[in-house]
Parts: sequence; C-alpha cells; structure tokens
Amino acid sequence: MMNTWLPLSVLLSSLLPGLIIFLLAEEQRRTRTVLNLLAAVTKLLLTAVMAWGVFQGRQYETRLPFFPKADLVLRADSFSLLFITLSAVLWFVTTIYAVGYLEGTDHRSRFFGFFSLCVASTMGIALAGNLLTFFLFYEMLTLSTYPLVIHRGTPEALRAGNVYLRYTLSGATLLLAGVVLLYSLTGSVEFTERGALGAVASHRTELVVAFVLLIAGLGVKTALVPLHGWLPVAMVAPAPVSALLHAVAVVKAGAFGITRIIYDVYGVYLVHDLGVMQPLAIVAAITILYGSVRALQQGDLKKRLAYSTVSQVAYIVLGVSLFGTVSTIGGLVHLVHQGVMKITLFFCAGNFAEELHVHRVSELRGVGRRMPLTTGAFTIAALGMIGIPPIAGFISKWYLGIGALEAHQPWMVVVLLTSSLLNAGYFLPIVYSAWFQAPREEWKPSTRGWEIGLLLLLPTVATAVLSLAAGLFAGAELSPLGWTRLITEREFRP
Amino acid sequence: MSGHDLASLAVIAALCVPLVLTVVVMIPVLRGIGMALAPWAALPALGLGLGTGASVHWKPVLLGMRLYAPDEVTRTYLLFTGILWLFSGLFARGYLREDSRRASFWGFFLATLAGNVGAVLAQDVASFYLFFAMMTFCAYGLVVHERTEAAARAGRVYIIMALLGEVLLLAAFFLTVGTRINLSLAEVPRVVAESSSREVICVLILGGFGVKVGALLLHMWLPLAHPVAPAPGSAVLSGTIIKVGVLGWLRFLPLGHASLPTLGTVCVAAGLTAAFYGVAVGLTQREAKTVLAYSSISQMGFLTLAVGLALGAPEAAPVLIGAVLVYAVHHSLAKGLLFLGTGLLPATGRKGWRGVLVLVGLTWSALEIAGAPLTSGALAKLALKSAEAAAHASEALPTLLSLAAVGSTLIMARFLERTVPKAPEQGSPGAGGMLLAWVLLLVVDTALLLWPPVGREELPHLLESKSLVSAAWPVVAGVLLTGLVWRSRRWRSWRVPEIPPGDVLWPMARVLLPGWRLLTADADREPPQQEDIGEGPPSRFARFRRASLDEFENAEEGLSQLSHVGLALLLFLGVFLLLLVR
Amino acid sequence: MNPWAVYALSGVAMFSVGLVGLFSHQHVVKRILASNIAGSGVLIVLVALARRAPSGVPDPVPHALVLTGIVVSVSSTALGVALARRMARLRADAARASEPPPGSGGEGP
Amino acid sequence: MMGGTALMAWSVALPLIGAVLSLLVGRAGVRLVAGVASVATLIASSLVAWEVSTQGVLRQQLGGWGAPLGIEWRADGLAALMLLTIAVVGPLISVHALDHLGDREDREFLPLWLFIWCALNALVLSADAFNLYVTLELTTLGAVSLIVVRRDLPGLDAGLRYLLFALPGSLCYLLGIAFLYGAYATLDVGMLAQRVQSGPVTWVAAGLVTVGLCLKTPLFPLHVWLPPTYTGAPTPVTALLSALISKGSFYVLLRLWLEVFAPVLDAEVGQLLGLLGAVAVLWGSVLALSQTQLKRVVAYSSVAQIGYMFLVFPMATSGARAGVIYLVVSHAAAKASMFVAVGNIHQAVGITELGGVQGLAYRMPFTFLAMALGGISLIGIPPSGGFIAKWLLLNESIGTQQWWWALVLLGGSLLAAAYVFRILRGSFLPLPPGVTVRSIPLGNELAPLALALIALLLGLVPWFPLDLLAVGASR
Repeated sequence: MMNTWLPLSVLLSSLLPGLIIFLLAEEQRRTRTVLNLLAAVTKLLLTAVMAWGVFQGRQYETRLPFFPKADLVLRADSFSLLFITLSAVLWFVTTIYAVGYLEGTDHRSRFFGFFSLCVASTMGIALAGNLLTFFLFYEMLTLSTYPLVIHRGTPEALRAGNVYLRYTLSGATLLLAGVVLLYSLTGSVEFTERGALGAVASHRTELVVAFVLLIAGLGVKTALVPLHGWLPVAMVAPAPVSALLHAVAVVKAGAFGITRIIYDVYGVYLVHDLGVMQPLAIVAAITILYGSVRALQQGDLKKRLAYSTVSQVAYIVLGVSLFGTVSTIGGLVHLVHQGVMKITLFFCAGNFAEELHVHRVSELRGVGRRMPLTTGAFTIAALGMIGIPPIAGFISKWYLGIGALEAHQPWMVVVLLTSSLLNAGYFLPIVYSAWFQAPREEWKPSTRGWEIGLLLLLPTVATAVLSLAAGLFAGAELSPLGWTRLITEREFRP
Repeated sequence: MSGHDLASLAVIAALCVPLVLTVVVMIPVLRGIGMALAPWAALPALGLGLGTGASVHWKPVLLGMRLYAPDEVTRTYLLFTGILWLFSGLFARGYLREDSRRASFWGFFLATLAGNVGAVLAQDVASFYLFFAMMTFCAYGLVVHERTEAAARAGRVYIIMALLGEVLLLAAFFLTVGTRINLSLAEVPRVVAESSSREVICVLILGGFGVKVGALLLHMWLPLAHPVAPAPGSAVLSGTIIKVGVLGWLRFLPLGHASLPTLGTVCVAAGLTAAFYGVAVGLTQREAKTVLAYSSISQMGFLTLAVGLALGAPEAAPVLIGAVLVYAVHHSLAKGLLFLGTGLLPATGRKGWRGVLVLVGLTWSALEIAGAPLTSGALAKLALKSAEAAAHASEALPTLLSLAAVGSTLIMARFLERTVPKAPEQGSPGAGGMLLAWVLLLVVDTALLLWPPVGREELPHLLESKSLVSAAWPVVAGVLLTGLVWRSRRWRSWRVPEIPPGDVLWPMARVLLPGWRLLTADADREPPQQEDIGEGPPSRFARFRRASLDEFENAEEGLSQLSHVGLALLLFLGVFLLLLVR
Repeated sequence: MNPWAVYALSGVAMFSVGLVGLFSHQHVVKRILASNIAGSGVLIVLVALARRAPSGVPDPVPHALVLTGIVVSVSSTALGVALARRMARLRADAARASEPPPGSGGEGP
Repeated sequence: MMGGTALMAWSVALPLIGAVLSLLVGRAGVRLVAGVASVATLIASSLVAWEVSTQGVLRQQLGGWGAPLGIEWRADGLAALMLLTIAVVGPLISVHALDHLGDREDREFLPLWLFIWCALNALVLSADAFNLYVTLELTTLGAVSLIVVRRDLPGLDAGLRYLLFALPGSLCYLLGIAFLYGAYATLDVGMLAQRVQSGPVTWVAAGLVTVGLCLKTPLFPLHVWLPPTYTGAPTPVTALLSALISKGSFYVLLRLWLEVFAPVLDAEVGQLLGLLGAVAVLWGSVLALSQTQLKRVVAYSSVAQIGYMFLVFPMATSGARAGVIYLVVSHAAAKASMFVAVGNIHQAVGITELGGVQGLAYRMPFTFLAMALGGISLIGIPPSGGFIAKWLLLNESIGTQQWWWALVLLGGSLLAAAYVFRILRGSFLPLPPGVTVRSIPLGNELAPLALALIALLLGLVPWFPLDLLAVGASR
C-alpha cells in the first residue's frame, strides 16, 4: 500500500500546499509560512522514508492511467532519490531563505504558490518513470518558473522572462519531437536500467535523430553552449529564485534528463554504439571552458555566478557522456554537489544585495569584516567550485578526472584542470577582496545582532556546511558519493 | 584504554588539536582562549614524532582517510615540523603582541599547521592532496598578513603558482590512482613504477611539488612571499612548508622501484643550477629575508639533486632518501632560526647581552647553512656526499657541491651584512618571550646535532679530518671572499645591481598580464545606465519583424476583399477536383 | 438530353449565378437576393433528381427536402432583410446625429 | 432507467422546451427556466455519454421510419463527447453572459442559446446528411440572432457578415448532398458510406461539401469573415461561436469525410486540406502576433487552431481522429475561457487594446489564471487538453511517415506561445496610472476559470475521453 502511494505523496506534498497558497490573501503571512514549512518538512520526511526503503531494495511506484497505451508512472529508483533528496533538502532551506528575503514585499502568495509548483514539477521530473511523464513535468517546470523569473514585474524582468520562454519553449518543442519519435518507434518508453530501446536498436538513424532532438531540447535548460543564453539574463529574478533555478530546479532538471536519456532510455552501451557520446562530451567540454571564460568577464556578481553555473553543470553532462563508471559517478555526484555549492553562492549574493546593496564584484571589498559568516559560506562554496578539498566539488573533480582517463580521453583532464584554474581566476579575487581588502567606506553596522536576519543567515550557513560535509564525509555510505556509486553499480552491472 | 588506542589517539590529536583550535579562534567569544592555546598547538605533533602512533583508517572521511605509517620519513618530518611550528608559535606570541590582526594570523597559522601535519600523516593520495591543499591555501593568509600592496602582490604570485602546482599534481594523481579512486601511499611508488605513463606522472609530480619546493624556474613565489610574511610565518614557510614539497617527491616518485635516468639527470642538473643560481641572485638582494629566501632556493637545489640521483639509481634510493631527511631536518631548523632571528634582532637590539646572544645564534645558524665543520650542515652535506657515492654519481659532483658551499657561505655573509647593521642598538622591552623561544629552538637544534633522528651513522664521520677539511675549506674560502669584497667596498663605493625579487617572474608577467587584462576587462567596466536599455533605434531584428508582420497584414487585407473570397472559393474547388481528376 | 437533366443543369447554372452574385456585390440586399437565387438553383436540382427513372413514381424524398429547404431559405432571407433594415436605420440615425457621418466599415449601402 | 434512445431525444428536446418556456415566462423567470433546462440537458447528455460508454453506439429512427426514408439519430462515442462538451462549455459561457450583457439582451440571450443548443445537439446526433444541413442552418440562424442581440451597429454588421458567408457555405453543402442523393439515393451517412464509389459525381459532391463546410468553419483562405465577426459580436457570443458553433460545421465535415469520402478519394486531396490547414496555422498565428486589439488576437488564434484541425485529413487514421476530436474539445474549453476572460477585462477596464491588461494580474487573478491555463492549452503545453491532442497528432504524423505535419504542429505551438505570452506578460506590469478597475461579479471571474480548468482536466485524465471516443470509431 505504502509502496504505491509514497511517490505520489511526495509529489503532492508540494503541489497541494502550492495550490492552497495561491488562495491565501497577501496578509496571511503566518499561515503561508507555516504551510510552506510544514510542506517542506513533510516532504523531507517522506523522502527520508523512501530513501531508506530504496536503500533496502524496496520498490516504490505509482501508476496512473493516462493514455490507453501510456500510463503516468511515478517511480522511485536510486537515481531519482538522489535528485529528490537534493531537491527536498534544498527546497527546505530555500523556503526559509525566501520567507526572509521577501519579507515585506508584494505578491508573496503568488510567489510561494509558484515556488511550490516549481518544486512539485521538479519532484515529478525526478520521479517520472517514463519519458512521457518526464516530459509532462518538464513542461510544467517551465511554466511554473516563468512567473518566478518575472516576479519583480519590471520591464527588465519581463524582458528576461521573454528570453527565458523563447529558449525553454523552443527547447521543449525539440524535446517533444524527440519524445514522439521514440514513442512512435516503440510505443512506450519506460525508464529502464541499461536502456529501454534494445528492441529497436537497429533503427539507427531514427535513434540518432531522436537523441539529438532530446539532447538539444534538454540542453536548453542545462544551458549547454550555444543554448545557454537565457541563464545569465534570468538573473534579474530574486535571489531565492536564482538559487532554485541554478541549484535545484531548472538547470538540474535538464542535466537530470540528459542522464536519464543516456542511461535509462538508450542505455549507455547503445549510446556509445551509436557514436553520439563523444560529440556530447565535446559540447560539454566547450561549455565548461566557455562558461568559465565568460564568468571571468562579468562584473555583476550574479551574472558571474550564472556563467559559473553554465560551466559547472556541463561537468555533469561531461561525466555522464564519458563512457565509464568513474566518470558517471563524477557526473552524478556533481549533480548534488554543484547544487549545494551553487545555492550557497546565490544565498550569499542575495545576502550581500539585501543587507549592503552590493551587486557588483568590485563593491565586495572588505565585506568579510561586516558579514563574516556569509563571506565564510561564500568562501567555502567558491573553493568547492574550484575543486579544493575537502569541499564537495573536489570529489566531483576527482572522479571526473579519473573517469576521463578511464575513458581514454586525457584531453578532458586538460579541460577540467583549465576550468579549475579559470574558476580560481574568477572566484579567488572575490574571496581576496572580501577578506583582505579594506572597504571603500565603512559599512553601516547591523541593527539585528547578527550580520543579517537569521532567516537569511541560517540557510546560507547550512548549505555551506552541507557542501563541506558532502566532501569531507564522501566515503560514508549514505553520502551523495556513496549513493551515486550505488546507482552506477546498478547501471553498469554486466 | 589499550596502548593501541592511545597510539591512535596521539595521531588524531596531532591532527585535530590545531584544527579544533582554528575553529575556536574563529569564534569571537572563544577567541581569547584559542589564541592563548594556539602556540602550543604543534605539541601533539612533536610528541607523535618522538613516540610512535598507530595507523588510523577512517572510511567515511573523504575517500577513505588513512593516517600515519610508522616509517622513518613520517617520524622525521613530524619531529622537525613539530619543533619548528612549536617554537615559531611561541615566538609569534611575543612577536604579534601588538598586532591588530592577531586573530587572523593565528587562524591561518593553526590551519596551515593542521595542513602541514596532515600532509605528513596522510597515507592515502586523496588525504595527502587534501592536507597539502589546505596548507597551501591557508599559508596564503600568512603571506598577505601585512595587507600591504607588496604582500598582496606576493600573495597573488604565490596563489597562482600554487594553483598551477595543484593542477599538475591533480593530473598526476588521476594518472596514478586510476580506477582504484584512492590509493594507499605505501603502494604509490610501485604503482607509478608499473604505470604505462610513468614518465608523465613523474614529470607532473616533479613539477607539481617543485612549485612548493621552489625548484628552478618554479621558484618565483619564494623570494616574494617569504619576506612579506611576519617572521614566524616566514620561518614555517621556509622551514617546513617547502619541505612538504620534498615529502611529496619522496612519497610519490617511484624511488627505488624504477630507474629513470634521463629524468634523474635533468633533476640533478636543475638542482645544481638552482644551487648556484639561488646564490647568484640572492647576493644581489638588499632585503635580508629575500636573501634568505634565495638561500632556500639554493639549498633546495641540493635536495632536488639528491632526488634526481635517486630517480636514476634505484639501488641507492634508500640511502639518498636518508640523506634528504638529514638535510631537511638541518635546513628546516637552521632556516627557521635565521628567519625568526630577523624578527628578533630589531626587538632585542644588537647591543647588550641579548643582542650578543642573538648575534651569536644567528652566526651559528648561518654557519650551519654554510655547512661549517661540526655543524648540522656539515652532517647533512656528509650524508649527501656519501649517498652520492653510493649512487655512483659523477666524480665532479662533490667538487661542485663544495663550490656551492662557498656560495652558501657568501650568501649567509650577505644575509648577516644586510641584517646586523640595520638592527637598532637598543631593543624594545618585552622581547623576553621571543628570545626564550628562539634560544630554546637553538638549543634543540644543537641537541639534534648530537642526537640526530636520522643519519646517526654519519655522526662519527663528522670528526674525521677528511670531512673536517672538506667542510671547512668552502667556508673559509667564502669568508675570505666576503672579507675581500668588504674591503674593496671600503676603497671604492660600488654596489651590486639589484635583480628584482622573483627574477624571471617579471619578464613572464610582462607577457602574460596583458592577456589576462584583456580577458577580464569587461568585469571592471561599469554597467550601462538603465535608460540605455529600452531606448534607441529598434534592432535590425525588430525592424524585420515589423516589416514582415506588415506584409502579412496587407495580404490579409487583400484576401478580405469580397471578390477575392469568391475567387478563393472557386480556386479551392477547382484544385480539389483537379487533384481527383488527374 | 433528358428533360430532368436540363432541369438539373439549369439548377446548377442558377446556383452558379447566385454564387457569383453573392461575391461580386457589396450591397447587402443584393447579396441576400443572390443567395436566394443560388438557393432556388439547388432546390431545382433536388426536384430534378426526384425523377430518377424515365418511367415510374417519382421519389418523394427530394420533395420533402425541397419543402424543408424552402422553409429554411425563407427564414434566413427574412432574417437577413430584417437585419439589413435595422442596420440601414441605425446608420441613418448615426449620420443624422453627427455630421459628417462616422466612417463605417463593412459592406452596407 | 430510461432507454438510451429516449435519452437522445431528451437531450435535444429539453433545451428546446427550455427555450420556448423561457420565451413565455416573464423577465424574472428566464434565468430560472434556463438554469433548470441547462441542468436537465446536462444530465441527459451525460446519461447519453454513460450509455454509449457502457452499451456502445445508440441508434434511433425518428418517427419509426427507417433509413433511407426516415431520419436516423445515432450516438457514437464522438457524438456523446460532443454532447458533453456542449453541455458543459455552453452553460458556463452563458453564466458569464448573464452579467456581461444588459438586462434585455439577457432575456433574449438565454432562449436563443437554448435554441442553438437544441440545434447543435440535433446536429451532433444526426446520421442523415440532409438533417445535418437543416440543423446546421438552424445553428447559423440562431447564431446570427445572438450576434445581433445588442442591436448595435458593430453587432449588426458582424451578424450580417456571418449570415452572408454562412449561406453560400450551406448552399454548397446542400448542392453536394443533392448530387450524392442523385447518385446513391440515400441520405443516411452509414448507407452512403457503403454505397459511395469513386467517380465524377462523388468528386464534385465531395468538393462542394468540403468547400462549403470549409467556408463555414472556416479554413484559410476562406477565413476572412471570422476576425471581424468575432470582434463585432458581444464577447459571450464570440465565445459560443468560437467554442461550439464553428465546431458544428467542422463536426459535419469530419463525419462525412472520415466515414464517407476518405476511402474513395485520392490521398492527395487530404494533403490539400492538410496544406491549407498548415498555412492557416502560420497565417493565423502571425496575424495574431501583429494585432493590437485583444479580441482580435484571440480571434486570429482561432484561425490558427482551426488549421490544426484540418491536419486530420491527410493522416485519416483512428489516432489522428482521436487527436483532432481531442483538439476540438479542448479548444472549445480553452478558447471559450480566453474569450470570456477577454470579456472580463473589457468590462473591468474598458480597454480593448492589448496594453489594457497591464497590472490586471493582481486585480483579476482568476481571470488571468484562466487566460494562462487556456493559453497553455492553445499552445499545447502539458498539462492541458491541447497537449494531448498535439501528442496524438504528432504520434500519428510520425507513424504515418508524414513528418512534415509534425513540423507544422511544433512550429505552430511556438507561434502560439508567442502570441499567448504577448497577452499574459503585460499583466505582470504595474497598473498604469489613471486606470480604474471596476469590480466584476464573482461569477464572471469564475466562469472562465472553470472553463480553463476543464481544459486542464482534459490534459490530466485523457483516458476517459479517449475511451469514449473509441466507441463506434469505424477505423
């Protein structure tokens, strides 16, 4: 009984509160907050139960009739749980952060409503048991994030929203074309370990076309070059939205989808056999370098972070598109690691903007003295992004580097290491000037006792600690790394 | 508690005490306690170096962390690392008494210590990299402690070089561990020796750690970073931190497992060149600490040379490693004394009993570095020479080493010349703590000559006349030469042209910097004003869009004419039938 | 040529004339008339088809259809004319109320 | 329990009775009578659908005469689904009309609507080609009367225009039917399907029927009457026109084409219809992008959406049939919700321009939610009925190796996204100064939302309509 209802409940735990929140009046602040947190905690608990069950080898599946031939399937396998856990945890902290961040602004009911819908879509994407279900939630995600991107309602935000839609809807169209192509080939595309297309493997041309369409469609959200244009523009959104977009929802959904396509739709051996893996890896490599170089050129903190995301998410794609276990582990684990680290960075950027009205890198001089904890969190996450141990990013880089060699692609190591250097090039100057330079003029001291409201500070610190812990205790069985190894073993098991 | 538990507890304490203290210093409320305890943080490491610990294996930590192996390298490193950090810490307590950024210093000091100790303890590749990186990045805080423009520049060079080194190391580690993900250090030399890309790994290792060691052409950061750090910082930087680079070589190169004569020869050549080059550039320096830094480069040349020999001659590797250890202990303590001395002398003044004491100590340490007879330097050189003999190195090598020792003497003389006259005659009050720490270090240094942790078998040879002579003549020659120069300057005032510290860095920077500026130019540009975005003529795309929409509108208008609808109707019917009739 | 075929063809011809009229005139009443002509043409075709064989009873069904068709056509014509009248009146009112008359689109008189 | 055949009669008779009664009762009773009639018809229609889904196709000979002489009514899955659609969408639109129109119009609107409902139900159930003509004409006449319900110039203009374009369409259709009868001596659709053969008479008849119905529906390039008519009519009437009435003629075309003509005609004719549909998608969408009047944007969107529907003809498979019917149904709900929302906006701020939506997202959240959901269905983004339809059609286009229609579908939805978000995005801007927002009745706010939710629901439980559709599907 529980095994069939649990995936659906995980989905509903953010969908229903989202719908209720829409109906709340703007002034019902307390009710809204309580509802938000209640939902987030519920989801955490459900996720924990499910994670434990899957770890024990139990199956969780909700099957709803949809089409005569295709059901809506929500299934929790180990890979989906990786993503769900990430989303559930980060949603929890982001909710707290957003409550603090948006205090006293307009249209909060709308914001939190769409916020919950956005997470519900992410849950759906993670739990989708077949390609159709995946596509449904993928589109729902596009729609529920649009109002968040244009939340501020300024002309600039609307323009960003336009760009966002233009990219994502075009991507969705390509994706749909690919999905339909596969469905017309097979009739039904269930996500299956080691691929669902074995029976039609002889249709090479169709499979390659479908693969290209799918990857191009997903590549928009993943922000693979040259489909990344929306990401830096979408920076006008409020900080919690950016955090969610970059760490959990949109970008990750794309990367998650690409992984699903490669591993659970085509099967890694088939993709390898079709000869489309290497081009994808090259695209990822180009994205990594391009994103890093562009990040160097940004003076706006959030833009710099955005380009950094472009680069970092391509690590995931690189990992899954190199043929081998180790790189796969590296790619998958980076899904989690990048999420935790990037959300920290965006929280920090939000804190700086909120407390000190600092938006540009050049204005961050001496901010370490005024906001030590935030700057500390920023430092941890930034160092992690560079890949310095023992922060989470190091683990990813370690596996990716070894994986590249395992796949006999040493040039990928060069790409990775160059990117690390470039990462250092755009993060370390910030860290330096924040800690070691004197501020241009003294900041006004905080009026609160803490450097910034606790609702903003605690999530920031928490995610920073998480990024540290994920790397430091990577060897633990239930760490992201341990979990990823479990997934990968199942995929590559002969 | 059993003895084994106690032994592993000692290992944990050596690592965790500085770590915990780092955190304590960071918390404002506990900062006072933390700073009071901080100088003693290296004590557990020192204790572990004196005793024996037990291996620790923490599977959940990082990629399965393994700490401590009871081998000679680990013990020796722990010993001198512990000693130098302990006394530097004690010295720093006095040195930084009135520094407003004390907390910052202690934080970085403790974290660097933890990294340093960890790197020595680490027994697997990932952990080693972790602690190595931790040490590297935290030492940055020591370099830029003064917050001056010079410090910032030195810090920049330091961090860039360090990052390059790390990148090379990572590549080497990837190649080494392969799909095993992580590897115990005990297996590393064998694995590297058997690896198909052995040469590449070795080059990467040599280069990667070479940055830390300050090997030839990778040494640029050293003369910049050592002088700007506060004296205790410089002491540990030059005394122990660069030795961790050598430790890396010892741990990761397939010494004793494979013969790589070409690489070995390159190393020997690079080491020898560095030995002379360091002296040559160092002699032109004006800043005392810079002189010392160049001396370090020169001294590290000897170690490079030894490692190169070991690469080429696997059978002699154990002896050479022993020699390297002897040399490392000697250089670490002696250089530490010298660096701390530069900080101490202004406080004690050169007059009075304190001044004399310090001057004597400084001279003694300088003689040690120069390798004068009956000093630890002589012991180290002796160990090195006998190991070379075991490796069947070229006949010319001992001579060259002696010549280099002349250089060492010269550079030490230069150091004393740049230090002593500048010091005030009278010291300032409150230098007692510093002096005490320094003197204690001197005592320990001397004690270690009598009871050396490694190279004990060479000790009797120290008194042989042959070695006395061979140790003495370079020093004498050096002193004479110095005297000559000294006199000549009396007659005619001439100055040595100063090569800017960092020497080859500056021409390189001139090439690289413009490129970097070009790359990051956009970041410094101020954003355009808000008004600019919406206004202005419409883009070409917008114009095209408008025009094509207008076209559609016109066409729609045409279609809307009543007669055209009739025509369309007929046409539709006609085409319909035509298709069927055809 | 069979007489019923002549009937049928002339019906088709009437339909065509009506159709052309519908699309070549702007005036509403003319167009309503044209639609009437076209409708009559169709009905003639139907009547003609009732006589299927040279001999024998004519098919009653088309007659029923024609009757129905006439009713439909009458009612639509009536509606059309009524609308046209009302529109003309409204236009006239509007023209009287404000000089010059407001520019009006459509195909009114 | 009443028999299924009687239920069919009730579903036609009830709205008629309602229409007559509501004309008789005074001003106060109109709403009550119409309400009761609507609910009763809804129940009857649902029961028909239930019967069909459980028992299969229902047939009834009117007056006891069998075909070919008599008239047959037949309810298969398609008819049942259409009955349901009309019964759900129509009343929701009329709820909105109550508060949108004036008092007098109110009294006339409801009887007229019930009358049209009766005609539409009869049309849906008819299995007789001539009966289809009659019901089609009745619908047209009712629609014209509704368009002019305000008796103002724009309304009259629109009404006449509609009438004068619908007439030639019906006449073409009638002539085609006449030819068919001449050749095959039957008007029953089922019998025609059995008897019809390829030949000049069939070709001409098919051509006349197709062209006539294309003019009424309308398909590009015969669509030019649509935008001005839709703009000139009162908004609730536009909603009815777009959502239900235009579907009537398309329904006839679909029936005849799929059951009678498709087997005997060259596939190329189907391609011609598909091509015109494709052009309509492009044409309507692009023109929707260039409009400045809110209502015209939505009207041109109808041109494009109708274009999609014609993509069924080149594919002509059961999957495509299901897809296009799904499109008809979800378009009915979605477009009705859009038009009703537009009516609300007009009522609230009195601005017909596109810019009039500025700032309204906060003032009229339900209306805009409805508009968003409706728009999503028009674009074909899940979860919405539009997506399901698009999915089915896409699948079919790939399955029948006609991938070019897939391009039309995909490209069309991008264009649709462009014009839908063109409307929506302005609503997030702050309210411009000087604009006052009149409050509108809650019913008016909720009606579009309910319609949009139906479109949404169609995307969430597609198996129900699809199962229903499969009942009695010939191929």
